[in-house]
Amino acid sequence: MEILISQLFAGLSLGSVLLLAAVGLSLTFGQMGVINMAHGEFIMAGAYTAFTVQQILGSAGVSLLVSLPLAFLVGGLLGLILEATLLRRMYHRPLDTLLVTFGVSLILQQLARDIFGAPSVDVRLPELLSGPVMIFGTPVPASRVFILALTVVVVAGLSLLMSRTSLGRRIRAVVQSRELAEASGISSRRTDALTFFVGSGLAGVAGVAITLIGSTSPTLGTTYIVDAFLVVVAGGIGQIRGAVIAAAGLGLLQVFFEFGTTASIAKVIVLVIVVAFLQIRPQGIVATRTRGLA
Amino acid sequence: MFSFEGVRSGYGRTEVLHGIDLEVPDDGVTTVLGHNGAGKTTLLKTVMGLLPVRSGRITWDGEDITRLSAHQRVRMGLAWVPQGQKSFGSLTTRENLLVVAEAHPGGKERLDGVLDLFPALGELMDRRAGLLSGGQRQQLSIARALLTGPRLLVLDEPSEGIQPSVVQEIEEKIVGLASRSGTQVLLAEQKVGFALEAADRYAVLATGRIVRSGLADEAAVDAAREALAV
Amino acid sequence: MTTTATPPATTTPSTTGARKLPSVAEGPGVWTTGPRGALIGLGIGAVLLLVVAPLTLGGFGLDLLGRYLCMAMVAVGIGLVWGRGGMLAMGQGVYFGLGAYIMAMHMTLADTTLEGESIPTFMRQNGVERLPELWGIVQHPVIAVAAIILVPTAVAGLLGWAIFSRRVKGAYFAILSQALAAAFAVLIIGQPVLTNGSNGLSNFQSLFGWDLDDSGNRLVLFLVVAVILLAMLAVTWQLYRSRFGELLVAVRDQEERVRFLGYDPALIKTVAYMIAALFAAIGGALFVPVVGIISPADIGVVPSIAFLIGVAIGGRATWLGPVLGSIAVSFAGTQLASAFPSAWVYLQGLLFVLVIGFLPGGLASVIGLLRRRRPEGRGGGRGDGSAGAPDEPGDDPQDTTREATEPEAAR
Amino acid sequence: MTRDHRPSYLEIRDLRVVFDKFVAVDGVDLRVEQGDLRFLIGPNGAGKTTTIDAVTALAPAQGSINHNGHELVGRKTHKIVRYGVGRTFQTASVFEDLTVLQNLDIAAGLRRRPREMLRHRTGVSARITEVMKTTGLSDFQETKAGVLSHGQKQWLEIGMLMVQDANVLLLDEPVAGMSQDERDATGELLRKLAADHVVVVVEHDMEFLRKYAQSVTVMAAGKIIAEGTVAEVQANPTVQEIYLGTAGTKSLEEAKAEAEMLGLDPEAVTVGVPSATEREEH
Amino acid sequence: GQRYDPQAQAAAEQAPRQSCVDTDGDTIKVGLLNSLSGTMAVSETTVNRSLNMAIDEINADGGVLGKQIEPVTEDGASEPTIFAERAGKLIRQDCVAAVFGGWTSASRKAMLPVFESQDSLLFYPVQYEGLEASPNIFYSGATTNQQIIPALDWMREQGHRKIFLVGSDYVFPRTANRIINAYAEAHDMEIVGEEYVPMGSTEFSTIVNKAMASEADAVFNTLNGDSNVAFFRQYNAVGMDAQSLPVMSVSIAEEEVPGIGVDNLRGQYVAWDYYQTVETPENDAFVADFKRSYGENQVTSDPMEAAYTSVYLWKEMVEEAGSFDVAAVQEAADSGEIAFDAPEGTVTVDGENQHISKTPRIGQIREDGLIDTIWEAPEPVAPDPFLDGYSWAASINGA
Ligand SMILES: Nc1ncnc2c1ncn2[C@@H]1O[C@H](COP(=O)(O)OP(=O)(O)OP(=O)(O)O)[C@@H](O)[C@H]1O
Ligand SMILES: Nc1ncnc2c1ncn2[C@@H]1O[C@H](COP(=O)(O)OP(=O)(O)OP(=O)(O)O)[C@@H](O)[C@H]1O
Ligand SMILES: NC(N)=O
Ligand SMILES: [Mg+2]
Ligand SMILES: [Mg+2]
Repeated sequence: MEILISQLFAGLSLGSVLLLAAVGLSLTFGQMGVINMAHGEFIMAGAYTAFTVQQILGSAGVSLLVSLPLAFLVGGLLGLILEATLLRRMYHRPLDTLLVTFGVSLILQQLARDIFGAPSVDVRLPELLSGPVMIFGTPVPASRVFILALTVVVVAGLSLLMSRTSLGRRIRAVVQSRELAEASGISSRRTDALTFFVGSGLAGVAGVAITLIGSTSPTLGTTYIVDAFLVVVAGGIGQIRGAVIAAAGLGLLQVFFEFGTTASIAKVIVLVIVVAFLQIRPQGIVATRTRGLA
Repeated sequence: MFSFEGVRSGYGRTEVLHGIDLEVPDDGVTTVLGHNGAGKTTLLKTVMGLLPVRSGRITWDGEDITRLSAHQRVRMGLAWVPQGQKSFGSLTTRENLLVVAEAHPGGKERLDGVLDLFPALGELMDRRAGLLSGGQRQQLSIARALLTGPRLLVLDEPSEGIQPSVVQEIEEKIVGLASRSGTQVLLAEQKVGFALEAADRYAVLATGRIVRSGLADEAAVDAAREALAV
Repeated sequence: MTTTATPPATTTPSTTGARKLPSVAEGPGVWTTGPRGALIGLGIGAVLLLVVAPLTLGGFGLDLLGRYLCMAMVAVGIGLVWGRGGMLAMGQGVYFGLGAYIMAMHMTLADTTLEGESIPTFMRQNGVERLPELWGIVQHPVIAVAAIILVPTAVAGLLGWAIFSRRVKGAYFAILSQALAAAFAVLIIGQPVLTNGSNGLSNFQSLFGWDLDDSGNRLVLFLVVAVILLAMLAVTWQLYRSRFGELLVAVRDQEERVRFLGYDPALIKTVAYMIAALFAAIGGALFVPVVGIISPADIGVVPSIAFLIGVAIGGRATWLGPVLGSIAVSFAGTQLASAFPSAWVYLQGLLFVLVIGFLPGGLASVIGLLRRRRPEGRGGGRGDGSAGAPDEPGDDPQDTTREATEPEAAR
Repeated sequence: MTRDHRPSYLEIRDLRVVFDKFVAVDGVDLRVEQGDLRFLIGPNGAGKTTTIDAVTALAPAQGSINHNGHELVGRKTHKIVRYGVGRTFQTASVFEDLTVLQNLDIAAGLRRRPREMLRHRTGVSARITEVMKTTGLSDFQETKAGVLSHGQKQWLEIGMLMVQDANVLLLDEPVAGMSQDERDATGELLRKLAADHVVVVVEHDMEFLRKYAQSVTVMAAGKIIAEGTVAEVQANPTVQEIYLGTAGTKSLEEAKAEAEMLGLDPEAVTVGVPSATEREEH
Repeated sequence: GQRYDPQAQAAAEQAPRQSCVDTDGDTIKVGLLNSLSGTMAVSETTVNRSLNMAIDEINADGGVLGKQIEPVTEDGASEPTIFAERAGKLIRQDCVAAVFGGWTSASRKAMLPVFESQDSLLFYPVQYEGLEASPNIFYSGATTNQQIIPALDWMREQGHRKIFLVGSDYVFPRTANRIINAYAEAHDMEIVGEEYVPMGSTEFSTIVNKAMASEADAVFNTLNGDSNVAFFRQYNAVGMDAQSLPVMSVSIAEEEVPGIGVDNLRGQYVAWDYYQTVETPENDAFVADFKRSYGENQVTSDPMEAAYTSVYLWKEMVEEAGSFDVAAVQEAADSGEIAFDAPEGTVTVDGENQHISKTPRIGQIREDGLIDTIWEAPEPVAPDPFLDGYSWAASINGA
């Protein structure tokens, strides 16, 4: 019983980590169609932001609170630069963005090595989050509970932004047809830049969260990027709702297969399941119908 | 007064417009006639600032807008109804209208008026534009343009794919707008009859050059037909 | 009937093209290379590889070049599926690995038998008493070779059909294939008893009975590799100019439309994907005797992506581009990497960024740019075509129906 | 083209197309035979395109669609095409990166053997040459379709249908964006094709319809509301009411009212203009 | 073409092939082959440093046979294939007399055939899973009976009976755990769980849950690299620590501690043959020199010390042989006379298996991230890569 609860929680919390890593992608990839492999390195940048802040401020608690917004800025700015210098000219070649940004990710990783060194660095946990908390009499990591909560807030915020606000409408409009948006008086450039800023900023936030559970090293991003994309694809590109379901699903599947078999086998099984699933729903969990030849 | 002076433009390395001189006075309807591939769409896109100008100037009321981006021009009062019933496919009809309305002062206010112009849209507010029929999208497209409260309305074959009765209405609306001082209309058309009926002035475009232009009087019809025949 | 004059077709690249992968007509001489051009190309290649290289390079140099050529085989296949078919296959390491591991298993067994053992040492050390069936199968050389050809192709066939017939494409496909590579590597590592895990298989003495230490044998091995690569090039050349080649491009640009001409796009894509898998597998199989080891590190996500860079640099849609690019990159890797390890990583990154970001046609398109003056110049330079005016119209008939939810829809 | 002497036909029985809750096509019965030149008209959103989509398996169809004895409902698109059903699209869609010739060649290739597929195209088949002439695209043989203008693309699409050797042609607004003489040329062409094809044309251009239609079916709100000769249909008051529209004062008042709503000066709106149909007469 | 024939091959071994090493000049080339880029760069860069330090020291007092050592550095890029290729380059193009380097067993396995077919020498400085003894490789790191088995003995003494195994999914942990299983069987200990995660994995909730549920009284950890960070984080996060459930790690050395965070490791146990805190005059010098060369905050660790030692061992062999010739050096080594007073204490080369005798030590991680020796073998333990001396291990070496 107890093990079931802690496993259930483990699955959800893994899901929440994946989702947090993927939510930015649902903007930059899902909305703008940019396959940003450097998203992982933006996450890494967020993690190192948390590290740096802690070096300066000392207190783990305070610096966590400071890091979250700051990492958003750092990730966002990196995104802005990438958008302005490279991606802007490539919106009509989505697949190519994948490779260009892969190159960028190589560079950012090496940069991190040269700046912070190859070994992973230690980001200390705030007292509050370092120990376990009891859920139904089962000890679960406080840090994970925090991440879960953070994810809920971020995702809820984002989906509101996209569906309810005029900014969200504008983003989706520009993504649909930059030409038409321009000719409707919307600056596609500014909107693109803004979208990418937000999406990349969210990666930064994810980075801070990940320092609470994992290691902070130059290769941090690579461990999450593939799964993050899987979440977006399985959820249905551009579908935040889908991404949530997919993330939770992947998390639970992984954790439960892992309990039965081994982590390696579980990883393989989960992937096979995703492929099989796309057989049933090629457009992902939440698909939008189109007409004509689209 | 909106005017082209020796404007050259095109796509990539393809030059399509080879030095266009054109003046669109401050009121009334000016029609650009031309065959397939004559360059009408290209001309209108150049007006909108969607295509880079290689040489020549575009001025509006004396102000040089050659280098302004499309959205800047729209802010100044240009509005575009593209050829081929384009719209924001994944947005609902409502969102299509809102997104434009929000981008323009007073846009929200115009919303009701525009909706009454196209009652058909009323029932489709929550359907994604990508799912609309061709004609429905065309109406949506004109509605969006009107929301910006344009001073110069640019239409690219607006009657294409529209049922006859609505075609009528559309011209009437165009005329209605045009006849109100201050709202110019620049219209690209192929159906000479329809075009000249609605127009005050016309210009005939052939392979990227203006080959004939003048007032849209009785004589014009034959003149234009003849110019087109070559 | 009257039609209005249009500007001479030859002055395209249009924005239409600019919104797409470099078009078929892009690659210098891809459509225009007649039999003669192709023969010349192959001829030069043959002389360089079969005569010049053996005479000028020492044993070590030849081994290196041999490795490059094996990589290049994968590149040829990627040129086909990605350059022509628009399928960004990011998991070719899987097929490379399948071919390589089958070959490695066979060679390990052969050595074991020659040395009078019953099972490979690593298995004994993993506490295995009798040979697993999976290994027994490939004991016979003929069966091994057959397996190298059939297994990866079959896997690609099943997988491809499953994916393409359900219209999974574009980014979906790219990411799936990448995840596949990841899973494959994990799987191999996770089966140490069967695959010797992360150590991979190495320490081979012989190939089909021939001593791999013997310099004469190594030369022959190299020549075989070279000939096979040239043969692959001949095949792709024919494919590219065949109707199948045209159809493939049609599918890439307008998959749905092709349906309405009565073809099944899934079939066309699957065939291309299978061919690419076969090439990759052969490359992998030859890689083993040439390099002397295959390990999961050679087949995971990163190596799979690394295969792409050469293709992109050479010119993905061109005939010779992928091979030349891939060889060039491998060479640069060996030369620079040891000289300045960290600088090389930066350079690799920059290559991706600069070539794909600013020269999507690859170096081949530079030739195109030079040719552009001439009216029949077939310029790649799509990149700058659109770079010139970022807000240039996506004059795309499908803008209206394309859904933001499928960035790929129109492509 | 038709592979047997019996006239080919397309017969649609009680066709329904439902999207989510929305019924786009609501029990349509339609039979078109070879030799007829059938026009399908109706208000925007009536369900014309959707009907064609249903025939070509692009929209979920219920009911029966029968072509020369083959049931099409439930078949895959490429299968349906192989039965000889071809269509064009409301927004022209050709292979923009391929030349006009390559476009036509691919369209013609449907029944090629695998071996031919792997061979290089040697020369241009007489059929294709002929079609390029009829569609006036001969000069553009090597032009990439992407740079053709709107109208030219439509022509190419028709050309592709012709070489594809389909015997059912479903044309969605084929003359949209064409000029007068091109319309006529197209009309003549369709007439020729109608002799040995089942041809269904969706159009909003009344003048064009009057000139070339042999019979007309009118759809509205997913149902068929009228069928007959041009004259009959035009005389039909419902059709006038919901589709053709009647010219004159009514629309003038509208115009004024609308000007009002737009915050314009209604007095500026002077005369109501005659309807498109009347206008083209002089 | 030459058919392959093992017998002939064996014969060929006797008559070593012509090497291109230049022994006439007043310098002698050696190759340093470590991963300076990629995932393993973390660990291998420091090894590369201590190798260079040793070479500088030796050159400073006269070099080897009067020749200055000239190191040629190559990057293994953390990829076995690259290691093999670069090894080939060092031997065939640069004509080095010996190569020092390699870390992962995969890299070693990849290089082994190169050194054997080219008949050259590799000095491999890392603790590993044993079951190997190539005449062309000298192993200066611990083999299993100098690290794993002592650790198990110690745990048994502490009264641990139920062990939970967690490791990265590659050869070292898997072999180590097979040994542990065999050991447990023979010593009435119980293995209550055995888990592997893919290299670099950072998700340990499930494994930690399993460990808690398993009623283990100790964890034996063969995780590699960054996975340790995530593991200990998540281990502590559910309130477990050295008191509630001690962890014995064999791949965490001084360098890794800061990255994992002392908070997470305080009081946990490790098994090596060397720690920075070891008290020998040689070590005081070693640590001091290293800090002087590479910075005060630099730490020293077992693989670094083993690498440093390996250069001196090569020097001893060459001087014993009076020649750089591979055969001669091997012969000198076979004498079993080659010894060196290393920072960890005196080590001796075993002529049989080319490993060296070392002194196993159990350590405990302390507040400042350094490691205290809490148990130490009375004298150096002779290497037994195939565990021939352990009856219970018969199943391991497959003999
Ligand atoms: N994206 C493009 N790239 C290159 N050339 C183009 C492009 N689009 C159009 N053209 C060329 O420009 C010329 C003019 O095209 P345009 O669309 O302006 O004609 P049009 O007058 O609008 O014709 P239609 O009445 O059919 O819409 C055409 O002949 C075409 O060849
Ligand atoms: N996939 C879909 N989901 C929801 N509604 C749809 C879908 N496709 C079409 N519709 C609706 O079905 C109705 C019929 O569309 P259709 O395109 O057939 O009209 P049409 O007769 O072709 O009109 P037009 O003459 O303007 O092209 C329209 O109201 C359209 O909005
Ligand atoms: N030898 C090791 N630790 O891989
Ligand atoms: Mg046009
Ligand atoms: Mg329609």
